[in-house]
This record gives sequence, C-alpha cells and structure tokens, in this order.
Amino acid sequence: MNTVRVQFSWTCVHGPRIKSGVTRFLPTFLKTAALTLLALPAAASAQAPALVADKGDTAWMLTATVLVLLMILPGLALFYGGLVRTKNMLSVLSQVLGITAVAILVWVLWAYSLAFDAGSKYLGGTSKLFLSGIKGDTLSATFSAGVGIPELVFVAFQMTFAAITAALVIGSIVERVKFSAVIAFTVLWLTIVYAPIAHMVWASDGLIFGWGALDFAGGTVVHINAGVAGLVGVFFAGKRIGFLKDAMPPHSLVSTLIGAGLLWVGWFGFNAGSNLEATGGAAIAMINTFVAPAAGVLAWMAAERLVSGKPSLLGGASGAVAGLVAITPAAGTSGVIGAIGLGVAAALVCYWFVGTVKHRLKLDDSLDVFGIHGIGGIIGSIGTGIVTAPVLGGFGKDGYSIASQTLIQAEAVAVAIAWSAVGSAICFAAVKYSLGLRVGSDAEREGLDISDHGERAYNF
Amino acid sequence: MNTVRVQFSWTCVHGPRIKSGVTRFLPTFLKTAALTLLALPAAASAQAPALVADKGDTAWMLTATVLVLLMILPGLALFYGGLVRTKNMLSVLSQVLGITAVAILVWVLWAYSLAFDAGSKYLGGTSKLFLSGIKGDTLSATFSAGVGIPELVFVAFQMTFAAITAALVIGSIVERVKFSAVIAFTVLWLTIVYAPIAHMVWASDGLIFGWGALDFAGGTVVHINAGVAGLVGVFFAGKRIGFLKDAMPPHSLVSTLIGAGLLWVGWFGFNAGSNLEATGGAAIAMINTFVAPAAGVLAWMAAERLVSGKPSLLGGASGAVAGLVAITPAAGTSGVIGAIGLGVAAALVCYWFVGTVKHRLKLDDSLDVFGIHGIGGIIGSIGTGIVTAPVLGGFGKDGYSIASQTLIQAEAVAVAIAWSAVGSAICFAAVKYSLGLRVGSDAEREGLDISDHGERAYNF
Amino acid sequence: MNTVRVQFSWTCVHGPRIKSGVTRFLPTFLKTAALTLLALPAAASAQAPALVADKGDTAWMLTATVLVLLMILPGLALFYGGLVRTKNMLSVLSQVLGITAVAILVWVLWAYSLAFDAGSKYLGGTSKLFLSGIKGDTLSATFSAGVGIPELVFVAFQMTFAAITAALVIGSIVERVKFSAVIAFTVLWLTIVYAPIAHMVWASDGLIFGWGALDFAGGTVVHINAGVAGLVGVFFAGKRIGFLKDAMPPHSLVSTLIGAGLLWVGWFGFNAGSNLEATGGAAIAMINTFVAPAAGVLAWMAAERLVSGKPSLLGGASGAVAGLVAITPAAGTSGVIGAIGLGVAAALVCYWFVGTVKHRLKLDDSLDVFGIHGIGGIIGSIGTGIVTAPVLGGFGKDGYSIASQTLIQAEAVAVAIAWSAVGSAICFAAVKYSLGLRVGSDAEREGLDISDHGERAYNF
Amino acid sequence: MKLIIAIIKPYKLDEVRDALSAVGVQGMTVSEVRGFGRQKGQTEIYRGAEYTTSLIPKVRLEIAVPEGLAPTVLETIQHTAQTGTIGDGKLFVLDLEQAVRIRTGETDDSAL
Amino acid sequence: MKLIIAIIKPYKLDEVRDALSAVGVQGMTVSEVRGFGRQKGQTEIYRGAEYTTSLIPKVRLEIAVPEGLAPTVLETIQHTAQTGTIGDGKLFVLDLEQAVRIRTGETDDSAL
Amino acid sequence: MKLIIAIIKPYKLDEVRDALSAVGVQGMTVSEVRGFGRQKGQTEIYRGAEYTTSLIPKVRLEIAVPEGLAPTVLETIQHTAQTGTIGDGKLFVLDLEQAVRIRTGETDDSAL
Ligand SMILES: Nc1ncnc2c1ncn2[C@@H]1O[C@H](COP(=O)(O)OP(=O)(O)O)[C@@H](O)[C@H]1O
Ligand SMILES: Nc1ncnc2c1ncn2[C@@H]1O[C@H](COP(=O)(O)OP(=O)(O)O)[C@@H](O)[C@H]1O
Ligand SMILES: Nc1ncnc2c1ncn2[C@@H]1O[C@H](COP(=O)(O)OP(=O)(O)O)[C@@H](O)[C@H]1O
Repeated sequence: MNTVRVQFSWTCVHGPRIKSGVTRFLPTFLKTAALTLLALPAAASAQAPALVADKGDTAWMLTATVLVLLMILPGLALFYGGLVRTKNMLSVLSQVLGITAVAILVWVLWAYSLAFDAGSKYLGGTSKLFLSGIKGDTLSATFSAGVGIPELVFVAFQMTFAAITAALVIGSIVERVKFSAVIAFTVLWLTIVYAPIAHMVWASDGLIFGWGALDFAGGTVVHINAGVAGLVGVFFAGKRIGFLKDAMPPHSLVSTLIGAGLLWVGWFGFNAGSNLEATGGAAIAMINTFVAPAAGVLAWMAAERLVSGKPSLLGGASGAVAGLVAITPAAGTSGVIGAIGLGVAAALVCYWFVGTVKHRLKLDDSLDVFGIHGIGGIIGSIGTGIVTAPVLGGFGKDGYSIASQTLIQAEAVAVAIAWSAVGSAICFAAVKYSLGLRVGSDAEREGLDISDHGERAYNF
Repeated sequence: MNTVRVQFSWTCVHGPRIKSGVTRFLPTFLKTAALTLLALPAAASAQAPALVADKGDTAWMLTATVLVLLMILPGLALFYGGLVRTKNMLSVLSQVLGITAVAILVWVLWAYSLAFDAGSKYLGGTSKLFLSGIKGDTLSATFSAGVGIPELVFVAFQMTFAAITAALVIGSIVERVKFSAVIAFTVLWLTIVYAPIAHMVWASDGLIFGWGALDFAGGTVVHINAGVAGLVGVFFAGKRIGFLKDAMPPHSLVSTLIGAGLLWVGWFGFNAGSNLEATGGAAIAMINTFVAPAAGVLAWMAAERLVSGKPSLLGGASGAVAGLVAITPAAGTSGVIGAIGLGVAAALVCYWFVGTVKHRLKLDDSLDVFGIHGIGGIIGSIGTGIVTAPVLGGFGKDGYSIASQTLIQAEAVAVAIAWSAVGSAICFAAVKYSLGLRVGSDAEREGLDISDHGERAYNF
Repeated sequence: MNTVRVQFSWTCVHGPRIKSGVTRFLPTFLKTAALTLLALPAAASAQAPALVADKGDTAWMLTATVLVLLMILPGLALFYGGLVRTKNMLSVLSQVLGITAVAILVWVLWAYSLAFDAGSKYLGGTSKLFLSGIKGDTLSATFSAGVGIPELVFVAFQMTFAAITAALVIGSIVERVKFSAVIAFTVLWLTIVYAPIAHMVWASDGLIFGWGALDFAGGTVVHINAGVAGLVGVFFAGKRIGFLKDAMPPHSLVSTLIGAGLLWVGWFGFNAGSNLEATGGAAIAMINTFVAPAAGVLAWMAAERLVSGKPSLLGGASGAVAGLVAITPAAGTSGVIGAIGLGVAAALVCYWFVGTVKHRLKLDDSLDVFGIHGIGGIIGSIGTGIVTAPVLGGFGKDGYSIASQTLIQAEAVAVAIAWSAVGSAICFAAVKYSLGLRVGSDAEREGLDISDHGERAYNF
Repeated sequence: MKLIIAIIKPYKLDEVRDALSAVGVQGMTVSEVRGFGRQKGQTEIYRGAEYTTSLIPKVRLEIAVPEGLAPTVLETIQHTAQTGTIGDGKLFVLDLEQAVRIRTGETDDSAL
Repeated sequence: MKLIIAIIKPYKLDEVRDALSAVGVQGMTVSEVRGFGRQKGQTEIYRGAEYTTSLIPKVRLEIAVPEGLAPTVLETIQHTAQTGTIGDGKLFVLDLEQAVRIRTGETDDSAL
Repeated sequence: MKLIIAIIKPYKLDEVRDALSAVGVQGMTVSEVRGFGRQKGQTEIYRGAEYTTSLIPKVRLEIAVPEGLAPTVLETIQHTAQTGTIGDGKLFVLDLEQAVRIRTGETDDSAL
C-alpha cells in the first residue's frame, strides 16, 4: 500500500521543539499528533506505522471537499459578482468558473505534485505528475499516527484550496481585465506561486513548516497569498476608468449576501476539514469558525454605526469574511475567546483599511482582496501566535511562548508576502506583455459581459 | 475525560414509563436508547458507561451543523427577503445576519450553559459559561449507551438551532422594526425564552422532558416558540403602514424559492442530525423529512387549485415549509404514512389560517411566522402523539397509547406557548420602551434599506 | 435483521465474466467488490454474509442524499429557470418543485418497490410497496461483502435520482406545457419508464445488469433516459410560439450560474455517493467529478472562442454539465486522464449539437435536455467502455477488453433509448389526450407565471 | 386636447390614480423615472465609498385629456400629490394635436 | 415635424418596428411603461392576499417623423398593433418644433 | 417654455447633468429607454442561438426650460453628449404650454 506523508504545519510546534514529557499536558488528540510528529523528522516513512483509513474520516473529508467547492461556485462567484456593476456581472462569474476549471486541471496534471510530493524546501517533486501512482487505496497520513485518508480525497481537498485562492486574486482587477489573461495568469500563478508556498508551509519537508509556523487552514497559503497577488495585480492592471469619479455601487447586494452565506457555510469544510479527521479537533475548528465571523459581523457593523451612522449589510458580510479569514490559520488551536478577539480585530482593521486607507492611497483594489484577505490574513497569521496560548484559552502546549511563536508567525508571513509579491509580479508581467491584461476602453465602458462574452446578465 | 449527559426527550417515552420487558419489541436502535434511559434517572453520571466517540457520528454531526447554518444563511434570509418589498430586502438580510451573529456569541458565552448544563427543571446551570472546561475531547452522550460525540460539535449543532429560532421570529415584524431593536431583542429572548424552553424540553433534568413528551428536532422549542414570539411581536410592533390597503406583493419569489430549497436541504441536518448518530434512526428522520414536505407542497397547491383556481409557487413553497415544520417533532418516530398525513394536515390548516383567518383578524404577521411555524408546530407536536403509534406505521413501542401520549404532547405545547408568550412579551416590551421598536413613518415609507442601512439592494 | 441485495452494475464486470485469479491485480476495494459478486449469482441471499453497517458509510450516504436534493432544489430549478423568459420563470420553478414532491411520494408508495425489489428482468416486485417492512435497522448491501447501509438511506438516495430525472425531462418543453400535465406525466413516467430502467440497469436481477454493463451513477438510467424522454416530449408538445422568430434570450444567466454551481456541488453526492461507502472508490468518483466538468468548461468555451469569437458563461456552464453527464457512468472506473477526455468529447459534441444541428432540425428542445443530457449521456455511457481500460489509466481489471465492454455499453444504451422512447411516448400521449399538454396561445404569450400560477417572479 | 405630464413621488401613485379616476380620467400611462432637482438624494456608503445619488426615484404620468378636463386634472394632481416637502414634483402641459385608439380607430376626444 | 407617441402591447413591438422600418422610419425610442385604462389587470394572489394590478405592462414608442410621413406612420402602427381586444393602446401626436442629431449637429428633418 | 427631450448614451449621463447644472438648469427627469436607429446592436449568442438586439440602451432626459435658456441647453447637451460615433442620440424640442410645481403651486418659469 502506498502512503504519503503530509502534515499541516501547525502541529509542528509540538515537533522537534518540544520535549516529550510536555505532551502529558496536552489534550489527547493533540498528544497523538505531537507524538506522531516527534517521531516524524527522524523516522521518516521507513518506520511510519502502516496507515489505516477510517470511513468516518473519509466521509467527513469527502464532505469538506464538496463544501469548499460550494465556496467557489456559486459562493465566491456571487459574492464578487454582486459587488460589480451589472455590465460586468457575467465576466466575474465567467472568470471564477474559468479559473476553477483551469485550476482543477493544473492541479491534477502538475501542481499537486509540485506542492505535496516530497522535494526540496521550496518545491515538491515530480513523481506524482498526472496523479500517477495514486489509486483508490493509496492513503495520505493525517495528524494521528497510523490514521490515513484516501490520497485522492486529499488531492481533491487541496485542489479546491488552489482553485479558490486563484479565484480570490482577481477580485482586485475585475471590470477591466480580459478573460483570456485571467486564464493564462492562473496557469502560471498556480505553478510558480501557489504550489511553492503550499509546499513551504504544509509539506513536511517545507521551509516554513520546518520553522514550526502554525497555519491550520491557509492563512498564509490562501489569504495572504491571494491578497498580495491581488495588490500586485492592481499595479499591473491599473485603475478602472472612472475610478473615484463615477458611482460604482454594487449592482446586487443580494448576490453578495448569498455568496457571503455560502462562503461561511463552505468555510467549515475549509477549516474543520483541515483537521483531516472527524474528531474533536474538527469540532474546535468548527466552533471557532462560528464565533470569529460572528464577532467580525458585529464589530464591522458597530464601527460603521459609530463612523457613518448606519450599520450596513455589506459591512456585516465583509466583517464575516474578515473574521473567517483571520481565524483560518488559528482555527484548530484557538479557544473561543481568542477567536472572538481575532474576529473583532480583523474586522476593525480591515474596515479602517478599506474604508479609509484605500481611498487615500487611491488604490483600485476593486473588491478589496488585499484589504480583506491580505490584511485579515496577516492579522490572523500573526494573531495565531497569540490566541494559541493556553493562558488565553488556546490549545497550545504548556510552556507555550507567545513571543517566540509570534515571531515565527511573522517570519512566515514575511516569506509568504515576499514570494507572492515577486512571483505574482512575474506572472502578471508575463501575461501583460504577451496577451495583454486589459480590454480596450470602449469595451470597458460597454461592460465586459458584452465585449468579452457576448452575453447580458439579466434580460428581465 | 469529561462527559455530559444530554438526551433528547423523544426517547424518554421509553424511559421510566416503560417496563423493561417491553423493549424486546423495539427495533435495536431504540432498544439501546431505551436501555440507556432506563438507567439514567437513577444512576446519573456516576454509573454512566464511559463514552466513546465514533468518527462516523462525528462526521455526520459536523455535516448536520453546517446544513443548519445553510438553512439560515442564505436559506432563511432569502426565503424571508424575497417576500418583502424591494425597499426592505436588505433590512431583512441584515437582520437575519445580525441575529445569527449575535446568537452565536450569546450561545457560547452563556446560553448554552443555561440550556444544557445540569440545573433546575426550568433552566440549566452556569458551569459552562464561556464553554469553560469543554475541550476537543470532551464528549456528550447520544441516545446509545456508551456512544458520545465531541461536545463542541453538540454545542455548535445546538447553536444553529438557537440562531434559526431567533431569526424566524422577526418574520412577523419585518418592514418596520429597527435593526438595533432586533439585535437587542435577540440577546434578551435567547436568554429568557429560548434557553429555558430548550432546557425544559431537551435536557435530562428538564420539566417537559420529565413528562416524556416527544420532540425529536424542535417542534416546541423551535417552531411553536418562534411562532408565538412572532405573534407577540405583532402586538408590540403594530401593523405596517398601508397594511391591507397597499399592494405588497413579494418582490422576488425567485429568492423565496431559493430560500425554500435551502431550507429543505438544510432541514436534513436539523432533523436527521437530531438523531446525533449516523444510524438507521437518522435514516428514519431523513425519509420523513422528504415525504412530509412533499405532501405539504401538493396539499397546499391542491387547496389553492380548488379555492382560487391556480396552484402557486409561493403556495408550494409554503406547503413544503409547513410540512417540514410539522414533521420536525415526529421525524424520528413517525412512519412514512404518518409523515404524509402530518404534511397534508399542516399544509391545509396553515393554508386556511394564512389565507383566510389572518385577513379576517387583520393580523399583520407579515411573513406568517405564527401562521406557518406556530400553527404547523402545534399540529406537528400534537400529531406526533398520533403518528408515533405502531398501528399507524410509527416507531413507538408496543402498547403505545395514542391518547396518553397525545395528552402529554398537548401539555408540552401548552407550556411552550405560555412561556414563549409571556417571555416574549417581556422582551418586546423591554426593547420597545428603551430603544423603541419601529422606525419613523417616513423611514418606513422610504424603506428600511435606505433608512436603516444606507444601501440599496439592486442597482441594475 | 432484514437485508436486501442491491448492486450497482459496474461491478458486475468483475462478476461471472472474470476468473478469480485475476482479482489479484485489482486494487483492494475492487477486489472485495469482485469477490462479493463472484459469490452472488450462484449463492444468492441465503449464503450472503450478515451485513453490518459502518457509521462512516451511513454518514456519507446521508450527506450524499442531501447533496442530490440540493441539485434539484434550488439547483436544477435555477439552472433551468434562468434560461427561460421572465414571464415563465415561476412556472419552471413550480414545475421542478411539483415534480420533486410528486416523485418523492410515488417513490415511497410504489416506485422504489418496482425498481429495487426482487422481481423479473424488467421490473421489481411489490413486496416493498409503501416501504413496508423497512425499519431503521434494515440494511441494504453495498459493493463490499458484509457491508450494509440502512435501507432507508438507500431508499432516500435513490429517491433523489428518480426526482431529478423526472425534473430534467421537462427542460425540453418548458414555456408551454401546463403544470397539471407535468404532474400527471411524472406519475406515469416514473412508473412505466424510470422504475423499469432503473431495475434493468441496477438491480441484481435486471436485464442490463446481467449483461455486465457499467453504469456507475446513472448515465443510462438518468441522463439518456431523461434526454430521450425530453426529445419525445418536444414531438408531443410542439414548438413554442415564436420559436426561431422572436428573441428568447435567457432572462437571468445569474440564476443559471447559481444552478450550475449547485449542480456541480451536488453531483458529488450523485457520483461519489453511488459508491455507497466512504472509501477510496468514492474518492475516485470524486476526483473524476472534478476533472471531467473542468475539461468540459474549457472545451466548450474554447470551441466558442474559435467559432463565434467569444467564450460565454452559458457555454462554460453548459460544458460543465456536459462533462458531468458524461463522467456519470464512468465516475468509479475512469482514471483522471480518461475523465478529461470524456469531458472534452462530451462538451464538443454537445456544443455542435445544440449550436448547429438543433437549429437545422428546427427542434425546440428548449433547454437542451436531449442536446446535453441525451447526447452527453450516450457519449459517457459508451465512452465508459473505453476509459475504464487500465491502459488508459482506468480501473478496469487486467485483461479488460475495450471492444467487448464497449459493445455491451452500446447495447445497454440502445435498450435505454428504446424503452425510454416508447414508454415516454405512451406517457405523453396519455396526458395529451386526457388533460391536454399545452396552455392556450394567449396564456403562452402572456407567460405561464400569470396564466398558470397567478404570480409574477419579480416585483422590483 | 392636452397631454399632461406629471412627475410625482412614487408612493403617491395609488392615491393620484384614484383621484383622477374620480374626476373622470379614463386612462394614463405610467413610467418609472429618476428625477434631478432641488431634492437631495440619499448618501449611500459601500465599504467606505460614498455615493450621493442626485437622481431620485419618481413616477411619471402621461395623461391625455380633452381640453375641458385639463384644469381639473391639474388641480386634482396638485392636490393629491402634494406633501409640502421638497421633491413633490412637477406638472407639464403640452398641446396634443391628435389621438387615436388603436383598437377601434376612434380619434381625438373619443379616443381617450 | 411630428412627435408620435404610441402605447402598444409589448408583444407587438417587433412587428410594429419592422412595419415602421418598411415605411421608412429610421429610428425610434422605446420604453417600458405600465398602462391604466379600460383593460383590467390580472389578479395575483400571494398566500391568500389578492392584488389586482390595474397597471398593465405596455411599451411606449416615441417616434419623430417629418410632417409628411406622419399619417403613414399612424396608419401603419394602428394596423400592426391592433388585435381588436381591449388594451391595444393609443396614438398621440404632438407638434415637434425642432430636432437635432447629436453626432453631427444636423437639424430637423435631416436629423431624423 | 420649451420641453427638451434628449436621447443620449447612458455613460454620458453624469457629464451632461453636470454641464447642464453649470448653465443653470435646475432640474430634469431621466428614464432608461432603448433606442432603435442607425446604430447596430450587439449580437448575443446563447448556446448557438444568435440574437441581434436592434434596441440599444439609451438614457432619455426630459428638461423643461424657460424659452430663453433653450438654445444654451441644446448646445450644451450637443457638445457634452457628442462622441462622434453613431448612436450619440437626438434632441427634440416641444412647446411647453404650462408648468406647475406641485409643492407650492407656482406656475410656469418660476416652477422650473
Ligand atoms: N426643469 C425640469 N424639467 C423636468 N423635470 C424637472 C425639472 N425640474 C424638476 N423636475 C422633476 O421634478 C422633480 C422634483 O423637483 P425638485 O426640484 O426636487 O422639487 P420641487 O418640485 O419640490 O421643487 C425632480 O425630481 C424632477 O424629476
Ligand atoms: N388618457 C390616456 N392618457 C394616456 N395614456 C392612456 C390614456 N388612456 C389609455 N392610455 C394608455 O393606453 C392603454 C390602453 O388603454 P385601454 O383603455 O386599456 O384600452 P383601449 O385603448 O383598447 O380602450 C392604457 O394601458 C394606457 O397605457
Ligand atoms: N426618429 C426618431 N424618433 C425618436 N427617437 C429616435 C429617432 N431616431 C433616432 N432616435 C433615437 O436616437 C438614438 C440614436 O440614433 P441613431 O440613428 O442610432 O444614431 P445617430 O443619432 O448618431 O444617427 C436611437 O437609439 C433612438 O433612441
């Protein structure tokens, strides 16, 4: 039976850095994880216990995977689509659909191998190109010794992460970039940005994983990465015609709310699924994924109430997303009070950024990819170092040091930002100077639905 | 390992009231439940067998919890939102979102403890405030001896029940009440109405549980409770300007249908999830949750066909919800024929109520919370006494007495109505005479989207 | 404990036709299936090992069932509804809702028994009318020896298949047929077309199952069947007034995209659920259900780009559905490369059919039921014979013969087409000459929303 | 004949229609428009970006009336549609040369 | 020049437009309106509450034509839009003083 | 007084409104219309079925102005709305007999 070893990095804090006596104070489910990991770096796959799959885990991971797809289609498509003007609605939906399709194929053809096959510190290997050698009974390791899940489920679960991350990016450059450019960008970006960062953070031989950084469900890999790429995209694509001059209110906040709801619903697949098993660890991730966005909703709306007098639906939805983004890296290790804190912090800072800073900078990050995923991801990733502390109700080990863990977190964030910035710039430049990024200005005025797709969203 | 004992009341009918010889005739899964319960009141936790969690159960309960959130966001938000006028669409969506957020926080901070911690007959204790002491490996008992699920999953599952119940209430008073009033009301109401009723009905030391009333998934706790609270709300909030004078057709039955579909889909989490295990008991609940609403759809549409000549989509959707409401308390114990009967009965009576009685009473229960959830809940809760009977294909024990069980059901209904009515009146009064309930009449005419939230739902 | 034996036909290829020595080369999960089946035809239920249910399987099958309902409501309803003109939106939603409701009741009352009870080669028996004798602990066999799932879950899972198939049919005749006609048709059609075909293909004593045809999740039973019935429907119902003269653009591609997304999401329940267990077999089905539609999206959009210059959202969504349809029968046995091939092939042929052939034939298959489900289903069902081959990365046994399996597939397709065509013609004729199929021409011009249901979809 | 164009507040529509029926107007044509004028629009804020719509939803009535009925109609609308707050709207009167009822071909006063 | 306003049944739009093209009309402006008149609206029932809309969807055409073309246009529309059932609509003719083509600045007849 | 009807391209609306404010126009009424004219519409293709909409989204302005202001208004719109490409739109001028401000009952020039 083939087995692969993939470990999410958050457990690594219990890895080489901790003495085994310490594990006595950990809750059982963390103990198992810790013990596995203590054994890991030294023993490698040779000594690894034979993996056995539990159908309960498989059932949950199948479900979690489906939930992440729900986040993208129709979730993110609607969330984003509702925020643009009517004339660009279909272009957003098409781009999200097209990116998802292309990401799925890139993933099975090469990106999974580059991200999760054993390789260097920066990139995986090539032995799993085209998923070769992976059968129905090939298992991937989970956090618990001897427990595996079918590798194809792991492939599919991670595939949805790659797809949503790529789809998130374009939120900053909608209403002006070409469909073809977006598709080409996705192929490049998943290859030279996403796969390496996923490898560094989540593969057991990855650089950042080796540092012991915590990233339960993708604070760096997904959110910071997408946010930074989006920001870079704005520099390459430029502002929309009429930015800060014409009114560009969201054409359907109803779509946006449907999308926000589906994002929240699907995020349980994202976060609780990242536990890889149907255990109390998933339950911790689940409860945190309820409270952080709830706190985000209320914090953002409260801030609006104070600042502009009226709490808005878009504010509430934005607060939910900010809370979800922030709790993502901490979902498995934070306590509920910490999660509330993260949700509030992320909502307030993001509100300040997208409501004030962004306009001052005249930054046309159209749907606030950087403002919410980037900023929220940074707050969450660094905050994970804090909320994991047992004194704050977190599920870190005894003797957990906020200072040292937070430093590691900050280093991880720095690497993710740098890699994403440079890599994304390369990808955007490549597309810009080959296919071109933007549609013509007449086409932009007319709307991308007609000019790029020859369709109209509504014919009431 | 911490364990908590929470038993849903429907099994109690096999508790102290039955002689153990009788259990020989029960299907296995009920036997186990019955035996557990026989042991319960006397033995308490001291003698309870150590609980073990099965990953299959955990997988199902994680999923079920996600499904109930789907019912609320975007489900209920769209179902309700589609029924109001365009100018109030966002206010409905915002209120559902805000209530959900606040309910989640109230639940983890104090309401879970008040509902499910051991306490008095009327209210739980305070040892679980802030979920203190609940870790990833803390288990809650299910209906089967020795089988537990992670308590945090139970907390999350029940949290979604609290949230949807609070959100249901406001259907009767939309298009006129303030966002802030709704939020304040939710905090109070979950505390003094929802938590006590949940405790009375579902906690093993609760009053109504002790009587042996059957409420599998929330006929009294959720539907009667929300319906009555909604009715009380109408008295405090008053009618909408223009009620029975201006045309107020639903602004988007498409939204309403999306919502109805998601409610049905999510209701499987609600009902089959209330089995707490992935067993044949969940399968019974699932099949009933298919047939009762299906019967409701057809019964309501048939009634419309006879009365006004045309079966309508809104009628079909309303029939589905009425059927879902009615089967909720009986989902685990009814046979399919009984479920069909309940679905038909609920649809017909609710149709008559909202189509005829309500207008005669000049009652502005705007979205028919009382008319469908209240009335449907009463029919379901009392009908549970009937359809559980084995002679009607139900899964009650041999020697099951329709008369005596139905009497118990009626008593439970009476208590739920009384408590909800009085408690809700207190909450509404408190809000009305502090913050005020209604927006000004100009604001109401202009629509709450602009006046309360400063946004517009659609900018096509 | 009652047990029933239901086997999906794809495993049958490993049945009587293979020598037991061959099983040594199969992946474990297929081995088990193969061994079970080797024993089956001879030994029958007498010798069958006692079935035991695993909670992980039950959890997954509960989830899968819910996912298929999500495909119908709101999935298919929105997908179809978005494609019609505003004035017929509610009629489509109502028809999908009504069909679903009626299908559920027909299924539990008689169609499940006719499809899955032991009977003749063409039709099941009557011992399970009204689901009689099926309790919470009655189990159905899966593909693995000794592994069962609660039969009520199997009933529910299969019920959703019947419902969606019936709902698919009406896509060809929307905007002109009466609600009452659609309901009556559904009752007849499920009885004399769907139940027999399901029995022939999936029941262990069915004709086509006996041939060893592969149909993992319903290529023949669902898609070819619905497509052919839709085509027959066009002949009976006739064209819409104004067909090929008036512009009839989709009124809301946003609805269609939401529907397409939910179809894709729910299809994992459909395909991976058809594995009946939470194992690597479900993982194979899942990964294929990602890549085939992804390939379909890109192939259809690429074809549009070449032919008309612009890749469209509707094209992408159509490609996704074509890919999903085509992979359905092959989901459990195809490798990812084969799945990509099937997705591309289906998308291109369907594109050519609906974009060119259909207009030449002046065929008013309004929403392309035949063009996508019929054609895509035929490609998938026959293609299954090819992509299952191990040389192409498929999971067929060693010594697998593409030629002979493809021949069997073609025969199965031929029978499905013939039965569906004749049976559907009988059903449509019966309805046409009793109730009548079409609304009056004024009613059609005014739109069915008002004329048939007395409602309006949007009152913005 | 006169063609009277009235721009009014949307929620006054039902009232105005009823009042006009009462004075003998048998038909009118209504459209949704947006008005720009003294009345200031609401400020909407979306994620911190402020939009002040100077274009406010109004309803536009187009009413063809026989010469003699025009003054009554004007007065009726002015009365009914008035709330006394800014943005109540305008009445415009044009000369109508000819009117035809499509169904019957009747013309002028008898077409209205 | 004349400005002809035609209120017709929505599904007649395509036919009328084609017929007008045929008689030499080169442009028109179309809007969706709701008409109040002799034609009674449908009764819609939502959960038992009845709403009778007296406002029925119509299409409004605005066609500027040279003096000489006006009679033909009127006749063409009357012919094509007629179904003989109540609610077929109206034709109104106003005097048009001036017309300008924005693109070129051409005026009057040559602007149409 | 004159009633000026301007049919312009939708994205020119803001510019035109600002320009008119600048020359002293205090109000106008805007509606969304679809125009038929020399400008050809886009071809939309849905699953292979081609639809060429000859009806193109335009914005219609209705502006009542005192006699004296009319020429300035016409010129301003013509200037601002012009892009030089086909489909820029039209200006129509009608004679306006009477105007009333509903709120105050003021009439004619002072009502505008
Ligand atoms: N000169 C004008 N031409 C056409 N319509 C006008 C004109 N002035 C105002 N209107 C219309 O009348 C409405 C009300 O005008 P406004 O100036 O806001 O209030 P009031 O009439 O109470 O002074 C405007 O929204 C606009 O639709
Ligand atoms: N006096 C009027 N002024 C303006 N529009 C009118 C008038 N009378 C009727 N209309 C328009 O003409 C349409 C048709 O009129 P109606 O009285 O229903 O039928 P018919 O013209 O066949 O008698 C109405 O819906 C309305 O839009
Ligand atoms: N005769 C007409 N009557 C009314 N509106 C017209 C007429 N001709 C053109 N229009 C309007 O003017 C718009 C622009 O006209 P078009 O012929 O396309 O371009 P251009 O004015 O540049 O020649 C049309 O879309 C239509 O709304």
